[in-house]
Amino acid sequence: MTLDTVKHANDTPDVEQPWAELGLKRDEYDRIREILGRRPTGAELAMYSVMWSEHCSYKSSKVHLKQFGEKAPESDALLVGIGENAGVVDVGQGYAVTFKVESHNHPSYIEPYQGAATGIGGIVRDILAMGARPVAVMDPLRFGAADHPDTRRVLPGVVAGIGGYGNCLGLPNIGGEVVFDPCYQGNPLVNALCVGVMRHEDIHLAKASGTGNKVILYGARTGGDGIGGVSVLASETFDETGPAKRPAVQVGDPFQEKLLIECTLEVFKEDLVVGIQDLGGAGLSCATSELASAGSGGMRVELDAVPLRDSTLSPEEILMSESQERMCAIVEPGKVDRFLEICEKWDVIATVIGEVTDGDRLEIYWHGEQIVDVPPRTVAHEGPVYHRPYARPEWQDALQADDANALPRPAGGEELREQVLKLVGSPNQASKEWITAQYDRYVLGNTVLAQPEDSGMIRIDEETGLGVAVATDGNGRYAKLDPYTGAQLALAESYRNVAATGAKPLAVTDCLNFGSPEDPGAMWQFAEACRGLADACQALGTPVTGGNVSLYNQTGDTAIHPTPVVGVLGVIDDVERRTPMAFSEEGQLVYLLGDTREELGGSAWSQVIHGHLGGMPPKVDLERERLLAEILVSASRDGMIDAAHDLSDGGLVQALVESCLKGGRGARLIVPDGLDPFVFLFSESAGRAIVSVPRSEELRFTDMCGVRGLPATRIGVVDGDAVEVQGQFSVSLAELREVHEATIPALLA
Amino acid sequence: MTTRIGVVTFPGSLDDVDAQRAIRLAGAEPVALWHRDKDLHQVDAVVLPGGFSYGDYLRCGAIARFSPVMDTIIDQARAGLPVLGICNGFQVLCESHLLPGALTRNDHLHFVCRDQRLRVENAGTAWTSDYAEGQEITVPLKNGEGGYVADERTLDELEATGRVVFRYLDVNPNGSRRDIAGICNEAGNVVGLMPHPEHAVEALTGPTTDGLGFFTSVLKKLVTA
Amino acid sequence: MARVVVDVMLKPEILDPQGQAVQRALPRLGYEGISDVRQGKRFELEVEGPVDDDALARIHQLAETFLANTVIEDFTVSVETAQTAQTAREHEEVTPA
Amino acid sequence: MARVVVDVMLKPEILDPQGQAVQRALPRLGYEGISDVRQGKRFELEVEGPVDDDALARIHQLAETFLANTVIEDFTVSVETAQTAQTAREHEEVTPA
Ligand SMILES: Nc1ncnc2c1ncn2[C@@H]1O[C@H](COP(=O)(O)OP(=O)(O)O)[C@@H](O)[C@H]1O
Ligand SMILES: [Mg+2]
Repeated sequence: MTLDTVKHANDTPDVEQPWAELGLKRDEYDRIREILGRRPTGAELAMYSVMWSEHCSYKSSKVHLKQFGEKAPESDALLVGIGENAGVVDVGQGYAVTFKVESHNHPSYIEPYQGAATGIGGIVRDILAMGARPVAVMDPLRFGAADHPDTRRVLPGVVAGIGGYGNCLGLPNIGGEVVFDPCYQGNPLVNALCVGVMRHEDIHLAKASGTGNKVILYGARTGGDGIGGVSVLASETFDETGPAKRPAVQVGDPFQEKLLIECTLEVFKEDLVVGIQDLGGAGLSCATSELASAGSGGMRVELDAVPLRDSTLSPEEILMSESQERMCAIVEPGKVDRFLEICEKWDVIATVIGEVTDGDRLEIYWHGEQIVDVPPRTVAHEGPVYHRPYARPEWQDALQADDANALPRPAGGEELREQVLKLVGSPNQASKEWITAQYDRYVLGNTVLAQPEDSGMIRIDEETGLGVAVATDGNGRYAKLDPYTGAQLALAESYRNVAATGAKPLAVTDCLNFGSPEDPGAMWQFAEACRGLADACQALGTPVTGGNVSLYNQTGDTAIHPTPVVGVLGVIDDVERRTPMAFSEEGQLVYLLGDTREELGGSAWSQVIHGHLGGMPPKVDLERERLLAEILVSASRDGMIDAAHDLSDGGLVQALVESCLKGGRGARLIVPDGLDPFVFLFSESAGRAIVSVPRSEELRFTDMCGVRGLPATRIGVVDGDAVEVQGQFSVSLAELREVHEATIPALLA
Repeated sequence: MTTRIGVVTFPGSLDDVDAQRAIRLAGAEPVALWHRDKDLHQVDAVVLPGGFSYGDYLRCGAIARFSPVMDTIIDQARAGLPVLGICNGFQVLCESHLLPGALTRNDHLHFVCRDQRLRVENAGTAWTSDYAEGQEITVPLKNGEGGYVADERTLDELEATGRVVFRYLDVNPNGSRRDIAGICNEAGNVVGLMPHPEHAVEALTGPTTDGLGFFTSVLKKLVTA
Repeated sequence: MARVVVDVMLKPEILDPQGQAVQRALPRLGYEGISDVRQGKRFELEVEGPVDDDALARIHQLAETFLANTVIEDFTVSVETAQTAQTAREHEEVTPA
Repeated sequence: MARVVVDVMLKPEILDPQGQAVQRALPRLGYEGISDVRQGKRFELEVEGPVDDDALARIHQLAETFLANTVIEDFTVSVETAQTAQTAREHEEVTPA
């Protein structure tokens, strides 16, 4: 086979090219020809096709994501915003924190262990590339029905993969989610979040500047992994026969990544890099074009210098390979030797593969012959933009009219008790200990809070106690009922979770998991969710710093519930003042903060008891969320509360049971005047939390709530070894613990 | 002069920073030792920390055992240098034959991270003198290959000579024979265990501060020596 | 009673970090001349009854659906006869310990 | 270039949780008549130069000191000749997929 050089492409303008097989549309191919003024070479076509895929170019989502920037609230905290590998937030004392959530959904369905493992690996490199030391990971997960046989295949593999990779990197897992719903059958969601910490001056960006600077590829050798994986895996839906092109699965090597981390941090410390980029989806195509596009000059790469694991790879394949555990750095010539020395110290292979030029082209050579000559911006940043049609689905009205508040309710205490046990033992509400026990939460010695707390909390300065808290949330059922509100509820819950532990919410990352953008209904869900999230971020003053979009999550015509997963990062001046969730002091008073309305649409109760999804999700009141957060943070700082737990799915009773079980203490509750016991226990009104208040602090606490206008209702006392709702029922902690903890092991162990 | 305790970093070591912190909190000076360096830099004791040295590929601890620093540590441990192997460090000690037996895949086949109650069975070693015999402590445990195995004769001998230093209470988290969580060599200067005392040295980040005693024990021994 | 052995190896194009780690350690241990190491799994199944074509077909299917993950692994099934076991043991014996 | 295979299995008296897990799963998958399963490791070493007695002796030593932990594991060393590779492959072929 002759090498398809630029010269050859010039000479043979009429050669048929497989643009359609590579996922390009006719007009996209035409545009490439127009940009280049000739047909692309095979290597160029490979690069464009992968970089212009949905996954890399965000061509369907871009027009909606724009709002996150346009509506971004003024925030002094934002040091680096959307567009870089991850956003960076100022958390004070000279520290900056970077965090981001990404999806690895489709790969995890095909090969659960490796798919999930490389999901962790990828997000960790993103964080590393910003100049930060990764300090924690989280894993929001969604699976099909808990008792479906395929869940038995997918879930254990995913969990083992996340643990296998994260544990081996030495990153504590501090939280996540596990949600079961038949809508995720065949489309599990495996999202992964990483948090990193650095000093302000250590922030690094992905850009290649300085003519003559060297391009160094370091880390693993390049093999045939996931060639075309990005475009195929992320942008094409599966049908009965499986994926159209089954690409080689990427296999992770966490040990290699651990070395890469330590090596990279040492290189940063000695100030040896001008720009840096991780290799993720689209591999070298992405790294070289993005670095060159963001920089001032051009770039010249000798592709045959790339160390290979498989010597038969063609140049196109090398450009597309998604071999894991690789990074690309721009280094001044005088610093190259020291850079290579540090790599050698860590047993990391490093190779100079090119240099920054004073031109404005990305040029790639193969054994001396030019195979790529493109304007890098057209590859990396000026891909196609679609204004896909969208429309509110016809079924939306009927769904919302199917009111959950009208479902039959338990009659009397005995039935309430039964339903409480059923709820607490249902797969979605049950303890996830069987899963989270497979994750190391202690490594690095700075984990202040981890699952099952409302948010994970990491100490970042041992002297001052400065720390950060992160929570992730998303409720696909709410979003299905109303995607605008659902996205806001995801943010509100995550925000509330951070505040419940005593941290002040600062910034947002999000992973938007949706169906096919080519379906106007799914596109409408996406558009609404973006609008909802952007509006809510503006109202709460928490900018979106970055995130990820995963589309085409559907099997045939059936899409998953629209599932925006929102991560919120908060800061706490002194982690000693954190608020845990456990009720551990006998005699403390239990207060319910916020208003309880009759809101059962999309609730856990409606799902568990009636298998129902319909009506409207709970109302969102962002001003109330903000007030609640302020109170929770003040109360924590001033020592007025000993425990706090936010209310979300499962309502008050779920939160109460969790706090009691964690602390090993019971509670006696009184249903507040004017509230129906059922609504009191099961409603999922937003903007609420329960707290336990030492008697000595009661007055100070209720005064503060009164003055600020936050409803605070005394609902009971921490006491005994049962949960008792006066006049209704009582259930022992032992019985609650049994049903709460037995469910998941029974399904999976 | 402050006591200097070395902490070895192999490629893939993870809890080295934690071990250093624990040493500092106990009042000694942590000294970082590098796997390629044979020189122990005059440390008075050595900790082999937890983690996944060499990715735990082949067998946990098997590749680390052949590093240059281990050549020196093996010699000096035989000559009486106090050495503590935690988790992966314990695995390295077994692979080095400084301690008998081996650590195998957990019987339930999962990695497990939990707060583990232990009984201190031998308070006479270099690393346990600050505990009382029979004392119960709680420290984190986290491993995928922590099942302690040895042949019956070795197990009997360990029991008979008081070399079972820690035993699991409540649950046996990994299928270890006779609930063994940690053992020592005949001289009592080399101790290995699967649980992680270095993660239980601060109330803020650990389940307890029960782990600090390991480091104060060796400190006392070295100061009075 | 017969023994059937299923050997499962990562496909050649798939990264084998374990094999690589072993290979990288060899020079340090003083072993030269080994150009590649791959690490896989070996399953020894004790089969009751005759190992006929039917039994082998079933084990083949077992390997394909359960013992190996054919997305990333290849496997072979072989019957360990007294003969082959003997050969293996002989290798043991001819090589000085 | 020749391939030398080192098979490493846990000693019979050592508990093999992986093998047991496989065995326990078999009835659920509809496999009867397999009375025991053991899981071990298989190393494929590509050896440069001739695999003579000397080379085998060295690999034997490598297996003993490094590839296997003889406290808990047994091993066998065998040379994969074209012949044995062929046999394995044939088994592949005779069994319907
Ligand atoms: N996959 C997971 N990985 C880590 N932690 C998890 C995972 N799933 C759930 N958790 C943790 O379990 C706890 C309860 O989860 P969830 O009920 O979703 O919390 P909330 O409703 O407060 O958001 C949280 O601390 C959460 O971080
Ligand atoms: Mg919560």
